[in-house]
Amino acid sequence: MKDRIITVSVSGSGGSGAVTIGLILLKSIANAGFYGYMSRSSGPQIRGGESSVIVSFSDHPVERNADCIDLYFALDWRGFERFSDEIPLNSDSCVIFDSSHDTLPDMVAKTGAKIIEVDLKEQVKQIKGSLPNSFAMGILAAQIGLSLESIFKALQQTLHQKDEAFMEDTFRAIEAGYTLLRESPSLLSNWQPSSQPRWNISGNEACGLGALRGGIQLVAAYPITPASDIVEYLAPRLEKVGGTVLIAEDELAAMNMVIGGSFGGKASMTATSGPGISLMTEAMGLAVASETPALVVNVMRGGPSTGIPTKSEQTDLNQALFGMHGEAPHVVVAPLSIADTVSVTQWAVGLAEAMQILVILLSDQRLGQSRAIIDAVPAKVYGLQRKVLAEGSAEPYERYAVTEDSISPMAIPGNRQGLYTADGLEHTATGKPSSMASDHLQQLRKRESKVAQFDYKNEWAEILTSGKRSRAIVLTWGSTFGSVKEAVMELHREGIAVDLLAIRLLMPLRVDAIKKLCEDKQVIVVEQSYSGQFYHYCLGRGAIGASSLSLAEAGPLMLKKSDIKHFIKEALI
Amino acid sequence: MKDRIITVSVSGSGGSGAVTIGLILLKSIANAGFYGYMSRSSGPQIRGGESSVIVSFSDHPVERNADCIDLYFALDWRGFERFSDEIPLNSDSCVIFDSSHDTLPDMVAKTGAKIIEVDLKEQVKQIKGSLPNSFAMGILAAQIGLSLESIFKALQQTLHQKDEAFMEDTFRAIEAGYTLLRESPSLLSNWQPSSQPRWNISGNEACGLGALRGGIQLVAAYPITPASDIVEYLAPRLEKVGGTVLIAEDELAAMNMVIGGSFGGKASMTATSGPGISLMTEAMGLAVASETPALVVNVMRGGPSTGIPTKSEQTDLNQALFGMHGEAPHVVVAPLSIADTVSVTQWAVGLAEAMQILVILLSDQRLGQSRAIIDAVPAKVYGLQRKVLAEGSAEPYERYAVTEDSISPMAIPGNRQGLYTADGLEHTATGKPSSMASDHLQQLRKRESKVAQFDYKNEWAEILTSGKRSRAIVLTWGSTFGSVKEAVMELHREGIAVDLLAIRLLMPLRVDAIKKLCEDKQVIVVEQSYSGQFYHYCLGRGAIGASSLSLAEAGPLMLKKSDIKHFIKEALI
Amino acid sequence: MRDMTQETLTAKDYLSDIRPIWCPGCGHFFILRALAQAFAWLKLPKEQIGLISGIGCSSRIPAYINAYGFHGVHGRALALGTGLKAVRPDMHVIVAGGDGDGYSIGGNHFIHACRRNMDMTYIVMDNEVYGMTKGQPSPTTEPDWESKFAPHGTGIRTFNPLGVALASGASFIARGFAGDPNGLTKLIVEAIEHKGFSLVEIKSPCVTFRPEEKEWSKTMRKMNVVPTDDVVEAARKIHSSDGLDTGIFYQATLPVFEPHSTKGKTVLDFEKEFEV
Amino acid sequence: MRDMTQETLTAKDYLSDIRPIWCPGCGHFFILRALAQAFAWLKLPKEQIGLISGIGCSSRIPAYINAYGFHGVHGRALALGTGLKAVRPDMHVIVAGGDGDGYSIGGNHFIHACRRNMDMTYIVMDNEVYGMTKGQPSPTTEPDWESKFAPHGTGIRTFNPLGVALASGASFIARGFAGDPNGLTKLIVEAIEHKGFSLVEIKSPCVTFRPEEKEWSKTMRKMNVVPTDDVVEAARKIHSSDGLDTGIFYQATLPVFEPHSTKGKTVLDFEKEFEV
Ligand SMILES: Cc1ncc(C[n+]2csc(CCOP(=O)(O)OP(=O)(O)O)c2C)c(N)n1
Ligand SMILES: Cc1ncc(C[n+]2csc(CCOP(=O)(O)OP(=O)(O)O)c2C)c(N)n1
Ligand code: SF4
Ligand code: SF4
Ligand SMILES: [Mg+2]
Ligand SMILES: [Mg+2]
Repeated sequence: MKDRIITVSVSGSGGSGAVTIGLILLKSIANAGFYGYMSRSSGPQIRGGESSVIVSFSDHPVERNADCIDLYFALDWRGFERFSDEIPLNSDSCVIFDSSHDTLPDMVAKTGAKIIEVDLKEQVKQIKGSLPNSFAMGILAAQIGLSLESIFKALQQTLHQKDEAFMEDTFRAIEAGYTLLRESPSLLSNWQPSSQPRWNISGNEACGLGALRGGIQLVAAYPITPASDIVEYLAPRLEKVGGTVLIAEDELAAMNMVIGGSFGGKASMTATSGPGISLMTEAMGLAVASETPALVVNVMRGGPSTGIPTKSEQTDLNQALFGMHGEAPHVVVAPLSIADTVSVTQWAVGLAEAMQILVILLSDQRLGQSRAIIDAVPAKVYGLQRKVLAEGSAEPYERYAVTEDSISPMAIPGNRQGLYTADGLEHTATGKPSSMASDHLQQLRKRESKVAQFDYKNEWAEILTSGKRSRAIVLTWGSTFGSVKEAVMELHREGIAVDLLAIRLLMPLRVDAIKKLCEDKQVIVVEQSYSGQFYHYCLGRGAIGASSLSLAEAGPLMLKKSDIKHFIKEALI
Repeated sequence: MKDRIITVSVSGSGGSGAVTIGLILLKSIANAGFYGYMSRSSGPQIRGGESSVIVSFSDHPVERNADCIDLYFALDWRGFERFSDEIPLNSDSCVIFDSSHDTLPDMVAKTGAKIIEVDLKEQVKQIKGSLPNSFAMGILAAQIGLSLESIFKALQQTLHQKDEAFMEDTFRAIEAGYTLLRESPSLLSNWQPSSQPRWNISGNEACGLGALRGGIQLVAAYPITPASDIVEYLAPRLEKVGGTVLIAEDELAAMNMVIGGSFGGKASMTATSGPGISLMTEAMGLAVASETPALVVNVMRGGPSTGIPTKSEQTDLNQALFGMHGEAPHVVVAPLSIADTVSVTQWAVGLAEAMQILVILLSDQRLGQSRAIIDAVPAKVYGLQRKVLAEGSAEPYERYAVTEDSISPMAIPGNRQGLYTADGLEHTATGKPSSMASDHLQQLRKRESKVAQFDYKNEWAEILTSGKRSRAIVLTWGSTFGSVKEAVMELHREGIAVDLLAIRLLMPLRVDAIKKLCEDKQVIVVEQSYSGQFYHYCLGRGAIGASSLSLAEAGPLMLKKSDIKHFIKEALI
Repeated sequence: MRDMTQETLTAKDYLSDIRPIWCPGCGHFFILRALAQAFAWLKLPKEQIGLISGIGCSSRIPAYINAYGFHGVHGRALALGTGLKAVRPDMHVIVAGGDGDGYSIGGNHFIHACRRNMDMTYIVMDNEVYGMTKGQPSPTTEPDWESKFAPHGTGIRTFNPLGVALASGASFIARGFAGDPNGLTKLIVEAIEHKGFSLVEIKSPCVTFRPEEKEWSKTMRKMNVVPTDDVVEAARKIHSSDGLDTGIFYQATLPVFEPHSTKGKTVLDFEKEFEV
Repeated sequence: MRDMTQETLTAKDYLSDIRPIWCPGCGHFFILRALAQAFAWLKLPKEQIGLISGIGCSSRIPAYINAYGFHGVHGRALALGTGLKAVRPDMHVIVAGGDGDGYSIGGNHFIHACRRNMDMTYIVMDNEVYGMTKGQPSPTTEPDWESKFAPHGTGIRTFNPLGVALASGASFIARGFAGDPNGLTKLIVEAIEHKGFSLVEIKSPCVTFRPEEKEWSKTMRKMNVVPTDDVVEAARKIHSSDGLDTGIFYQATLPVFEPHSTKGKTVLDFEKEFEV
């Protein structure tokens, strides 16, 4: 494999079969000392519908799938046409399928992939109590070059609840599958296993962990795909560190509960997706106006409206930046990878607390529901805390006092000296409602300046330079980073000098810093949207110039590394 | 008066006294054959709080108040400091106040205005049954130079419900006031009365009338300041032309009711303000995705959050453009004046119907709650209609068929050939839910292109050129137009060539046309916002270049003509 | 209401050719069938039916019925239906959805639709769980049902839809069971025929996330409730039922909201009001 | 609950120095007074009171009370209060607002707060109108009250807050009258002392937009209701009341929702779960 990534896909209509195989493959890879990444996709059916996974392996951390599938196992072909565009095959691919109940679809034959038929029905007959998926598992393991041992271990870790006799049969079936296509070469040859401490973690779990590290004490939420996993991760854990999960009747309640909890002195958050954000908009504005810290996580899915709930897109950016009425300065951040999600979420909690502000964290279905084997992410110390009114402070207390950093000490209920009424009406420094132009201007300025003058340190972006003088720089954000990074690194290997600027702090945009990095370079903005939301945003802030180029592609398919490379090369001609 | 505008202000804390005087002055001016404009401002008190009006008169249509007050009558000084910044006085001003219970505030004395004290208590004693406000009315009429006859007529039109004896006393009091300060010169000398048919109309009424002309059949709304007047105007009228007003339990319901009504085949709308828009965001996205025509009127007030509910600002622009999640192409329009509101609302209904799209109309408190004497606005013929599936059409019916203009014939329930399910999920051309990338792209493209390729004719903007080659062009939108226009016209009179481009069609922005108009000119973007929302938007779309200048001022005070002039002149140095 | 001039349509004619995404054995299948049966029995012209829903497994139902349909957003179906009915009183407006859609996020529209008492029918396919989002507790879920969202159960008593509907002003209130096709069809027919807002709350097992609900076929009582038009008596019945009784709990003749709408003026008449 | 160690505070001490924006004679003044009286009687430490509201004339009340307050957005006060109570069970959470705020736009949070039955008090200052926005009909407005929004009246029956609260699961349900300061103070005291969700629905005349409500001082009956803890009996009382009776209609001991929250683990424990 040119860039030492092996990409395997499994699909089928039998419910979770494909996903289970994927999970076990990923664990096996981890057991074997490698890294891996698994994305998943499923149709609208809750059970029995088609689903597919793509698992990539490498000997270095990897958080994207390759442009093309090396090895594809079709448990069956039912519903294949509905997700075929998500499983890119070509003449380098190898396709294995169960010929016992299906024939090869034309569209697959046309790809020129190498085709291997196996009759799993026949196999199942040989070993009593066995299931077709176990043979598939064995076949895949052999093709990849994974040891039977690592597979068995992964299986035990995954299916610990199943009974022994069943395990026995399953092992035998896997073993049979393992030896079935003996002739095939192992893909894994010459790889160096890692001895680093590594984690097996999904993006949504990473978000939950980051929230715990950040000190979140209240999560109020209403279920929605693909964000619910965050709440499901936190529900049994947060309560064990003294926190609380509230199930809200709707998203309007969830967001207001968050504000209530935060007003009570506890770091609070919610997690949702586009439709939920739309319902939270009014209360998010209240957090801004009343200067109550709040973290809102948006795991983006395809839009508009209900859109494509189970698939990924980066199209809620505009809403995150500009969704509230009035002038509502706030912070928008986005992690670049699963590993990054841990830290960025922790950082986001800190930013909300330290600035008494609304922070929106933009993740997406691809980031959130994918799972990866990554290096363990050490906890960071950001030193971000709420500026709280000390007990026994001198009175009178001014809740919205204009201070040097525009952040006013916040009184926590229970403090005798801090009685005040938080308000979403415009107010004076003490919090008294006012509709005077001068008070409005004072508080608008204060709210804007606390965000503008804050020191975001180096966290605001990830910068990758070629070492040489680059003629171009690629700007990107969020989950698109994975593909863009691989593309840029491949260009570096080809001797083409291109810089990469991946922005975590989307609002406020570090305009001056970006301008400086882009100076004299062809700017290329890459994102997963139809209209180029990120591009137009950077342009509108004056961070990039009119000659900048936009590579924007609608979801749900991941942008291909090769397309990005091609686009950059064209731009450099 | 240099530009033939007389500006008179009245304030007081006694509830609606000031407003009534203002309304009568406006009517008198109309009776006298002139034009006028009245803006109003009140504090949070529902009754008994301070309120003020500013009435401007002219012999040509006028829709703004002058930068400075010519004549100011303070019925009392209570609460004056809370709205003093809205009543700009200088040494050219004349201030009259009732000295019987108050003394002159320092801050007024300092303006250098000419001060006239009257003891209204003493006056009231002279005429039994009289009220202080009647004397004030008479004094003002005399100062302005209005005939007693036009005042009496206006009074009869306004207070028709009051009894005769009361009217008698009131007339006598006005007459007494009229003769009280005999020496003062009449401001109205040499003006030419108009014989044009004219209207006395508020911006919110203008919106209601435009909706009626556009053929609106359903209004669903929840009360909110400053938008409720639109519904209150329509409630007794719409039902008399076969339409319906639904009072919704909240804004979420209102917006969904609109969609339901529109799905049923009737042009439907709602009217609200920022907080309501925030709650409608999700359903607005449904209108976009399901391609159901809908008109949403936002009468903007000060934000963020509850903000300043009774005062004006242009800061919901970002939200109107970018508030929905996902890629949600839609249309945003804004009228430039009260007169313009009639036509733009009618146009907006037509655009929604013709494109099967969500249209957001941005008005604001200043436009909506001000009242003016304007030339009657003739009804327009836009020729915009819903493309409806004919009865008896050939089956199968494709609700979301891709057509040349990207607008698909819509079946109206009751049509046997058109059975379909509207959907906010991504769908195929027939409306069947689909999460495939190819269907998504097809429908994204269709929804975007129907808006992008539509012919908006000349309605998209108002263009004012100096006739000469201009070195600068001012871009503006909405209620700010009034002051900008006066500023530009004054510059023209001073021989300075500046163009003015006032944009009605905010989305989709006519980028090419704007670029062409701005070519080789210094661009100046004027708006009432803190952060320069309109400026950044134009920049982000590439409509204006990086050297463009932004004049953005936070609400609620109106931008001053003189400040705008000054800014333009500075830019031209 | 039964239209005798219509060509004779069978239940099958009311079913579209889109295959439901539902899990095999899901209770929603039976409700779909019963709805089609009811339409056939009433001979409703397909083009005069407006079937409106929100989001959820249950809310997918409009696509499976051959009529006019709107698959709206989560929790707002009743508002959408209200808008439709207001401008198109000639349409048969049927709103359908799940317990999450209707009683959790849609709760406000639920109580206000009951109160408004417009002539429409609301069918709630209640499986006491959020099916579509994979098994979170809904308002009708028992307080001790353990799930990922609520590892110890919610600790919150179940929502009583019939009681709330009664207190809110609905004029027809019934409970049905997906496992009793005949009874269910009858309830839906009566609900549609009722003049005013009719609620048909239907217990519908979610075999995937609440497999224990399959037991309902043994425990639910079939059409054992005797209707009353007395509010206090209905309240007694509803509050003392263990949730397993089915039938019409309350049916009364109450003022039906119909928006005022006449003709006779033109816009020109209103323009005159502005003349000075 | 009455804290005897506290310094003695009078009602006046609980009033802030911000002058209410209310119209002279508005019923809300009396409720403000009664609330302060109740706080004084209970000797609640000011810093332990969280007074939460939405938007409306009534919802302005937190600014007038010397305590911790939150003037939130329209209709969401109960949700905000729920969040506060969840993380700060030590606080006395009092939510207050108007009939529009609570029963119209806030209806969903109303029924779910009743159901959740957390230990907090909800005070509704019901003037049967939207005061702040100048006189539109609210859910409690009679169907034939004519206004600019509804020139022929709404034609919709009035909302029955007590009935809906009962059906939704509230454990303390009372009606009070602004014109009966003593009775009202007593009701508020009992509501705050009650363990669980307590609703105090208070008739409060809007002298500006509903001047006819001044008549209430003649028609409302003072504290004539005898409490019960039986749901069916309470339903009977509520549904047969003409709306002029005051007192506690229902009070019962029901499970109070308190979120699970323990300590004992650290984040490090959870990190281990990810190790391969
Ligand atoms: C605003 C919004 N919030 C959340 C969701 C996610 N969501 C989709 S369906 C559903 C619940 C479905 O439950 P129910 O209505 O009971 O229907 P069922 O699937 O059980 O039939 C939820 C929470 C959404 N689509 N929109
Ligand atoms: C989302 C939203 N919608 C509408 C409004 C406008 N609004 C402010 S107060 C109010 C109603 C107030 O009525 P009520 O709650 O009964 O209080 P009252 O003024 O009668 O005491 C409304 C509709 C708003 N502020 N926010
Ligand atoms: S998840 Fe439950 S409700 Fe949804 S289709 Fe499956 S069985 Fe039915
Ligand atoms: S408008 Fe009515 S509710 Fe509001 S302050 Fe005045 S009297 Fe009270
Ligand atoms: Mg359900
Ligand atoms: Mg009220």
